[in-house]
Amino acid sequence: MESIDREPGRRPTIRPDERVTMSHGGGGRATAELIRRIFAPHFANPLLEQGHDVARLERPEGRIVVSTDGHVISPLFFPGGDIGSLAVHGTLNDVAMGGARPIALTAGFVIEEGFALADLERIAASMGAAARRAGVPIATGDTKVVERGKGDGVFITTTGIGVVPDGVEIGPDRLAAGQAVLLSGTLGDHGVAILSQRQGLEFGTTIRSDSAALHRMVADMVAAAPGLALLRDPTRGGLSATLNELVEGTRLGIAIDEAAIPVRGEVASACELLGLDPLHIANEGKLVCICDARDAEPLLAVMRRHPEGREAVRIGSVTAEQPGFVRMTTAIGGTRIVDWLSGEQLPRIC
Amino acid sequence: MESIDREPGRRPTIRPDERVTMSHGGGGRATAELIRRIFAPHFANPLLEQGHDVARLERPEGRIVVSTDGHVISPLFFPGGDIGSLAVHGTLNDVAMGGARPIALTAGFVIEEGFALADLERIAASMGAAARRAGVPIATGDTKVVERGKGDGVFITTTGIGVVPDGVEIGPDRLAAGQAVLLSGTLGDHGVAILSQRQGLEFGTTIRSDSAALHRMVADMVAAAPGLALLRDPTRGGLSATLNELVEGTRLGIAIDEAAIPVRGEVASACELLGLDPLHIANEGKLVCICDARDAEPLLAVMRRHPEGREAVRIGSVTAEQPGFVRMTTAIGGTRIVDWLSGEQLPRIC
Amino acid sequence: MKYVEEFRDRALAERLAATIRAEVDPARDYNFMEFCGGHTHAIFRYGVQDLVPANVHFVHGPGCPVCILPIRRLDDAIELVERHGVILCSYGDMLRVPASKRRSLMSVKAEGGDVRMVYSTLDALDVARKNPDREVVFLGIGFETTTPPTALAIRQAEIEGLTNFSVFCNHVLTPAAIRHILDAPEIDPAQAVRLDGFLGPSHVSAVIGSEPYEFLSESYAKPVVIAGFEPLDVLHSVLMLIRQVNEGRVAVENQYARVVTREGNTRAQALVAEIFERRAAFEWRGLGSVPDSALSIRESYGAFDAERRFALSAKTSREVKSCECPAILRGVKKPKDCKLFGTVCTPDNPMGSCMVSSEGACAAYWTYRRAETLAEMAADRACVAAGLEDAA
Amino acid sequence: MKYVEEFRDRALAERLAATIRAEVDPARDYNFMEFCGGHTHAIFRYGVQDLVPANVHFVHGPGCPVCILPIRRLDDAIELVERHGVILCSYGDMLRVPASKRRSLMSVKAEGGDVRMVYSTLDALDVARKNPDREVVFLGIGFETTTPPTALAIRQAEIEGLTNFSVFCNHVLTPAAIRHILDAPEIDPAQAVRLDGFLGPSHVSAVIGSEPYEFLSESYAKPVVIAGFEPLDVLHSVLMLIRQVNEGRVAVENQYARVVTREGNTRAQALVAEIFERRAAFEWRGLGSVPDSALSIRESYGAFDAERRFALSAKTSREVKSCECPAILRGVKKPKDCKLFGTVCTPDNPMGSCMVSSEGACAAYWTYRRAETLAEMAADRACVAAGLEDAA
Amino acid sequence: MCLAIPARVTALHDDAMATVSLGGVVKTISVALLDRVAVGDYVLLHVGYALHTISEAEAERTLAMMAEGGLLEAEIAEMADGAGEAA
Amino acid sequence: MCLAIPARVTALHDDAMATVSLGGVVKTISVALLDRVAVGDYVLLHVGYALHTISEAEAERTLAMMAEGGLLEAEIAEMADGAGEAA
Ligand code: SF4
Ligand code: SF4
Ligand SMILES: [Mg+2]
Ligand SMILES: [Mg+2]
Ligand SMILES: [Mg+2]
Ligand SMILES: [Mg+2]
Ligand SMILES: [Mg+2]
Ligand SMILES: [Mg+2]
Ligand SMILES: [Mg+2]
Ligand SMILES: [Mg+2]
Ligand SMILES: [Mg+2]
Ligand SMILES: [Mg+2]
Repeated sequence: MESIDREPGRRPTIRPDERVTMSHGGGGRATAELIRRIFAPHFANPLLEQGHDVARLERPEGRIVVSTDGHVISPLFFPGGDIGSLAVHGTLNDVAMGGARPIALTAGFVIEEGFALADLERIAASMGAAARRAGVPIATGDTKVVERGKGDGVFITTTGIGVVPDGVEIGPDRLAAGQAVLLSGTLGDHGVAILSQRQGLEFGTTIRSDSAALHRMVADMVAAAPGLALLRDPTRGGLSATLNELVEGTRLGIAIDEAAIPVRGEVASACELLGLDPLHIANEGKLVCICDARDAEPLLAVMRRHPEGREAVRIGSVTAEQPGFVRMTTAIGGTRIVDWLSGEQLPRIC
Repeated sequence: MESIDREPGRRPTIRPDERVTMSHGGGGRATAELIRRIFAPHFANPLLEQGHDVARLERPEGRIVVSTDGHVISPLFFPGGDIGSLAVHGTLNDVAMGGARPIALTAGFVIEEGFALADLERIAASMGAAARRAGVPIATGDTKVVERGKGDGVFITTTGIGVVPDGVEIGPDRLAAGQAVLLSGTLGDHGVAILSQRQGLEFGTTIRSDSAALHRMVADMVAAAPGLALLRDPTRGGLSATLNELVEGTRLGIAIDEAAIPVRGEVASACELLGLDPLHIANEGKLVCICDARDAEPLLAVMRRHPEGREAVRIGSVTAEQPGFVRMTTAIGGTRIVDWLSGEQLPRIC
Repeated sequence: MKYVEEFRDRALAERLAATIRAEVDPARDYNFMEFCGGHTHAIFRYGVQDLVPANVHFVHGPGCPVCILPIRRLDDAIELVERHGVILCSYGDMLRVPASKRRSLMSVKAEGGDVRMVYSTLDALDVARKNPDREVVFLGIGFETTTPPTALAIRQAEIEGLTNFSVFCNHVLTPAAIRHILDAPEIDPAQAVRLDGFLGPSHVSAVIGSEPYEFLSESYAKPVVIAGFEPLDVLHSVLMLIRQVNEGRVAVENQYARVVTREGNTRAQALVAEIFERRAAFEWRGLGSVPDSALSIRESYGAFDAERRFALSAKTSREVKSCECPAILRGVKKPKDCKLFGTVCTPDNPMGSCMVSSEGACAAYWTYRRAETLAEMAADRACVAAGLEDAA
Repeated sequence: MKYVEEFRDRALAERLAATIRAEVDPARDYNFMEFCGGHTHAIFRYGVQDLVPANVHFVHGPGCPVCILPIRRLDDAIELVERHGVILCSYGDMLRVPASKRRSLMSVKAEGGDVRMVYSTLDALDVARKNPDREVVFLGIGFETTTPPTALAIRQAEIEGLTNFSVFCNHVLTPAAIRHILDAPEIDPAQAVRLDGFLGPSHVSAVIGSEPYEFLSESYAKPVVIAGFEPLDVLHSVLMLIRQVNEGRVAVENQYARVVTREGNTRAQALVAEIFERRAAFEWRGLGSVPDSALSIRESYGAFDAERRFALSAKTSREVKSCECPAILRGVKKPKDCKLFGTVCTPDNPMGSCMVSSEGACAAYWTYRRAETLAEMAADRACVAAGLEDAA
Repeated sequence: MCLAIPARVTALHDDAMATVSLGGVVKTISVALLDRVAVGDYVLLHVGYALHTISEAEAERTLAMMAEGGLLEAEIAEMADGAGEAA
Repeated sequence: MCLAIPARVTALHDDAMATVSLGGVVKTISVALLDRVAVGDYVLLHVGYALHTISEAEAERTLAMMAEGGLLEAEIAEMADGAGEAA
């Protein structure tokens, strides 16, 4: 967005046959025009209107945190969202998982030659709306165009900047045996919504991605229990990756209860159909919170006041036993390890 | 890098036949392993070792700035650099162009299935080295894998965070007639080094990319002339895009002198060969500085003390005449507009 | 989901477990082989072991078609992609299985080979329709359950005249393998395990019926219970086996009566018989060459047979030397008996197919019971060390 | 670069300019047509206008093969890609030129058409070698300069038996076009411009020599100076033309003697003659159908002729209605006379080829002299408005 | 190799295809391997094909047996004779 | 259509190919269109092919003429006769 036009307003309509060409990535007037037509109107905010390649934020009150994520999802549009809103929510959530209040986002686009401008605008509109809803500006951005066959529609890398209030010290080093493990809601909705659209797997479902920004809920949680130990969003790799990352190679374990973990019926069914495990499936609007056991109920109460946390539950505890492992009591009362995924989860027939 | 291993050190060697597979992007153990083997050893720094998806920086002393850029260059390795060092320098420079001291970088990788792990490691090593030389840590990152044919080796989106000292107010609104336009060195080295490697255009040249981090030189410039009006790096689109962006639609013009603009002989020759204009060609280690005329000589003296600014010169002035245009006195003493590129610059035979 | 959740009910599970505890003879061991990887997976995923007494042992059989496919056949599939340039359509299960030289269909794809994951033979046919200029080969693997869909695909290809479609057939037959395991002479007698009964195949039986297992009770005097794949089905079937053992009965019982009949799906059987014929013998990993244990495509459908259509080179495919998959597939070793387990061999870097397939015993132990297994291995090593010290 | 930088020397330029200023007759106008787009580009890129007196006028001719290619031929090229599925190899110059319906080779590529930019016919041959299963068509455009490389490529393809290679030939001939412009009857006489001399083609002449222009002095009594493409060459040639005019002489003079001879490159001429033959007539944008003004591939090389090889449909290709390219290419209008210039038509959104090619007059005015041109246009509009007010 | 799950047939189409529902998830499958199938039937779905119908009566009976803590005494003799019965 | 630039031949290869240098930039081109060419010659390079050799003598003469402020008087008659001469 090196050159957001300083007089927005006049926005020519996008013709349905207009496509991104290599020219749009040349850095010349066509690039500026693309930005002016597609991004500027939807992202409009004072930071972006500084008209500079670099966005200047105010002096933050607290330590700053930063997080980045590339979004390469296919299909680009799916029930409950699209790559644009996802790229906003995903990074806002990563910042929020640091206990921080997000103050700005950046967006880097890698667009494949031939991509329909109308689709790009739809994505920009969705991003802009998600950022506005979240109250966090897209402060600066970048667009690159790659030749047809060297990309996949659009990739969006977003980076989020946040400010951590003093006194909040969240991090994996804060884990201790006896702490409670909370989950903000149902597992697998995002991944199943995506799979349902994937070529060759198509199935019908009413499941929508849970893609949502969690920072407002987190702000309330941090206010209610500033000493909470850890927040994580179980995205790619699902709950199993999130929990295993925390304990692998440490002196702590985690014990969870399969019966306590909320999974929607259709999500469970889709997983049975494809031979997948809901614990491995990506979520985009859920969080795991680890806190002192005595903070568990107050925090659940806070979470349940937010739409994103309405189904929040305690699913387990941090333990000193079986360090390095996540252990689960199964639906029938047996036990097993919850391993994390090896490689990507492939639909299977065995 | 959600899960940088907390015990680095043991690093299995990369076999030459190892390639990135979709598994490496699944978010499970293979992803963590990729990060542990390839990125962690080269990027090692305390921020990354927080082991959290979000990096926590210290409370900054000043306003913070942020900038982002996607890097999609082909070929990935070129004389004078590679996509890794370029991704570091490019974003450091954008931060520096805000008059800021860069304090952290983030890196988002989109890797094509089948990419050689050894090449990925080479890139990671180059990035790590560039970041260390610059004294700026890669605080956090992300890796995604896309199917073969849906990417182009590696794309890297970097975001930089910087701190602007109080009193420094750099921005396009600071331009005024009579200011001097300075250029830190020769034009076109990066673009020509890339073109020389491009399939179907191959030519031999000793030209190397000028890819370099400019923030140290900028720090000295800002210290010498805190009131300088503007800094820009003439990257994609070249000097012409940079200057046109500044004046288009404003009440100011810029006048430059072709004879004053340094261009290496081989760069000029390559441009003649391909019918390109050095003013449109990308640079990755140059800056344009706009400042009060009386600051021009002191600033040039500061610049020339740095290897990146050894050939710094004044190339022109901001004017009130022909507002909105960049005008150039040509080599033979005529005049013309310097337009910015329409679309990408294509080699031509006419 | 109806007919799924009911069979995962915790209260019912506890009730069945209590009955088992009450009925087992504590003075003896019960060794039951679950032939099917599907059972192996259910046992581990739900921790069924935790609900049965310690003297009831599950012996994991060779009923995972991914695990028993010789590495040579996978190398052949890779040759189809790399030398013959075909589009190879495969179920997701096969993609990460190690072939020779640390390769896999996944790595072949990463190197540019055109390998496509399909969910169904319906999708493979679609790939062939959409790529009329390319040869499209479906990698057919699986037991009797999975064969009829392959048969239908071949018939459909013939009807449509899809001349660019063929099948690389690796379909195998369950009863022959069970018989082979029980024909002791072919298995190292020192390693032989005394089996007290079988959890009989679940979905295989939906197709072939329970009748083909009757030789087990008749000729080998082994109790069999055809068992569903849900955890309660497993518990229930174990109880039924314990009762047969305790009562000295030997019969083929059918716990999975909601799906399995004595005769099975005769329509599917007829279709399979039309298109396939028995191979005289087929190599099973772990079992060696097993007579009458696999299918090939009949001459009359030879146009759709990738083995006839493409010349496949002779090759010497070698398994990883220390991999114990063969013994594990015969039920004579457990994953903890493999010294590569968990050190060199993990699901990220599998040395054998049993570490890849979600029905493989090594994968099951790793994924669901790693903590216990590693602890047992350490204990075993300590014993050995202690023994050596004692001896010294 | 030797033979380049010397001819861009500022001191020499000033000296030539001073001589020109001294020698021009201020009482008259000098209208010199630079036939070649290469001259147009040099004049604008270096601001040569600023060094000559106001009564020396450059009239821009049709010497830009991109600009004069009828839109129909480009639509044909697109049809080769989209209907015949060929790989179309093109010089970069053609990629952004507008075809019918706001399309271009660039947008066709963005939509998935296999259009590849090449720098040389050597590269196009390489594409054909590397894609033996695909038809590869080289889009041949250009004057006599660019034709020999196309001829060599066809000969090479024949030698190698590259049967998948062909050329869509649009090569055109310079002298025929100059003659056509001077044959006033075919051009609207009201618009006709009195030309006092020609800056003769530079690199075209390297191939065909200066002899083919002698008809200009002999039959049309027009001074000609074959002029190099560097800015000093242009200034020098202008001086030479001014001297001919002032002295009443009419001759073909050769300023570009370092490259151009009277006979040119006879080897290249012979090669072109072997492979190509003259078309009876060819449509030029702006000039209409011009006899003997283009080449086609001889029957004996017909296998390499894309026009013979692929059936191209009849099509009605239409130029943008208000685009003044045709009149500009004849030298009777200037870009400022086009009401689309700079408003609807810009290099990002070109309505005519003259706004795309870097040799096009509209692109030159836009890129190098936009400020002045827009100011002139505003002044013209003010005059018209004033005139109307006076009349009222 | 035999991942297969129960699905309810909600519509029958040409070419021996059918729409099924699995706990709300809707999928188009082939029923070409079945002799007969009706809307409302539960079938066992494997790799896109229905392999067999599911007997509701047998399912209930099995659940009832489990609830009794294993086999109903009355069942033993019957089961020993051979396989049960599916619709 | 006629972007062409002077390049110095630094090596001759088989198949009528040559290496040329343009102010330090090295490129492989075809010299198949030239009757004769030698290492050290300057040629006019267009789309990968040498179109003509460049006459150093004529170049010097032209520069000299320009330096004289146009044509040398002595040249006029000669030029009027026709074209100059290239090597
Ligand atoms: S652990 Fe690995 S190497 Fe050992 S038997 Fe299992 S698959 Fe083979
Ligand atoms: S400005 Fe555009 S529309 Fe007008 S003549 Fe030139 S090319 Fe044609
Ligand atoms: Mg992240
Ligand atoms: Mg994230
Ligand atoms: Mg996260
Ligand atoms: Mg940018
Ligand atoms: Mg693509
Ligand atoms: Mg940037
Ligand atoms: Mg940059
Ligand atoms: Mg990430
Ligand atoms: Mg690619
Ligand atoms: Mg920049």
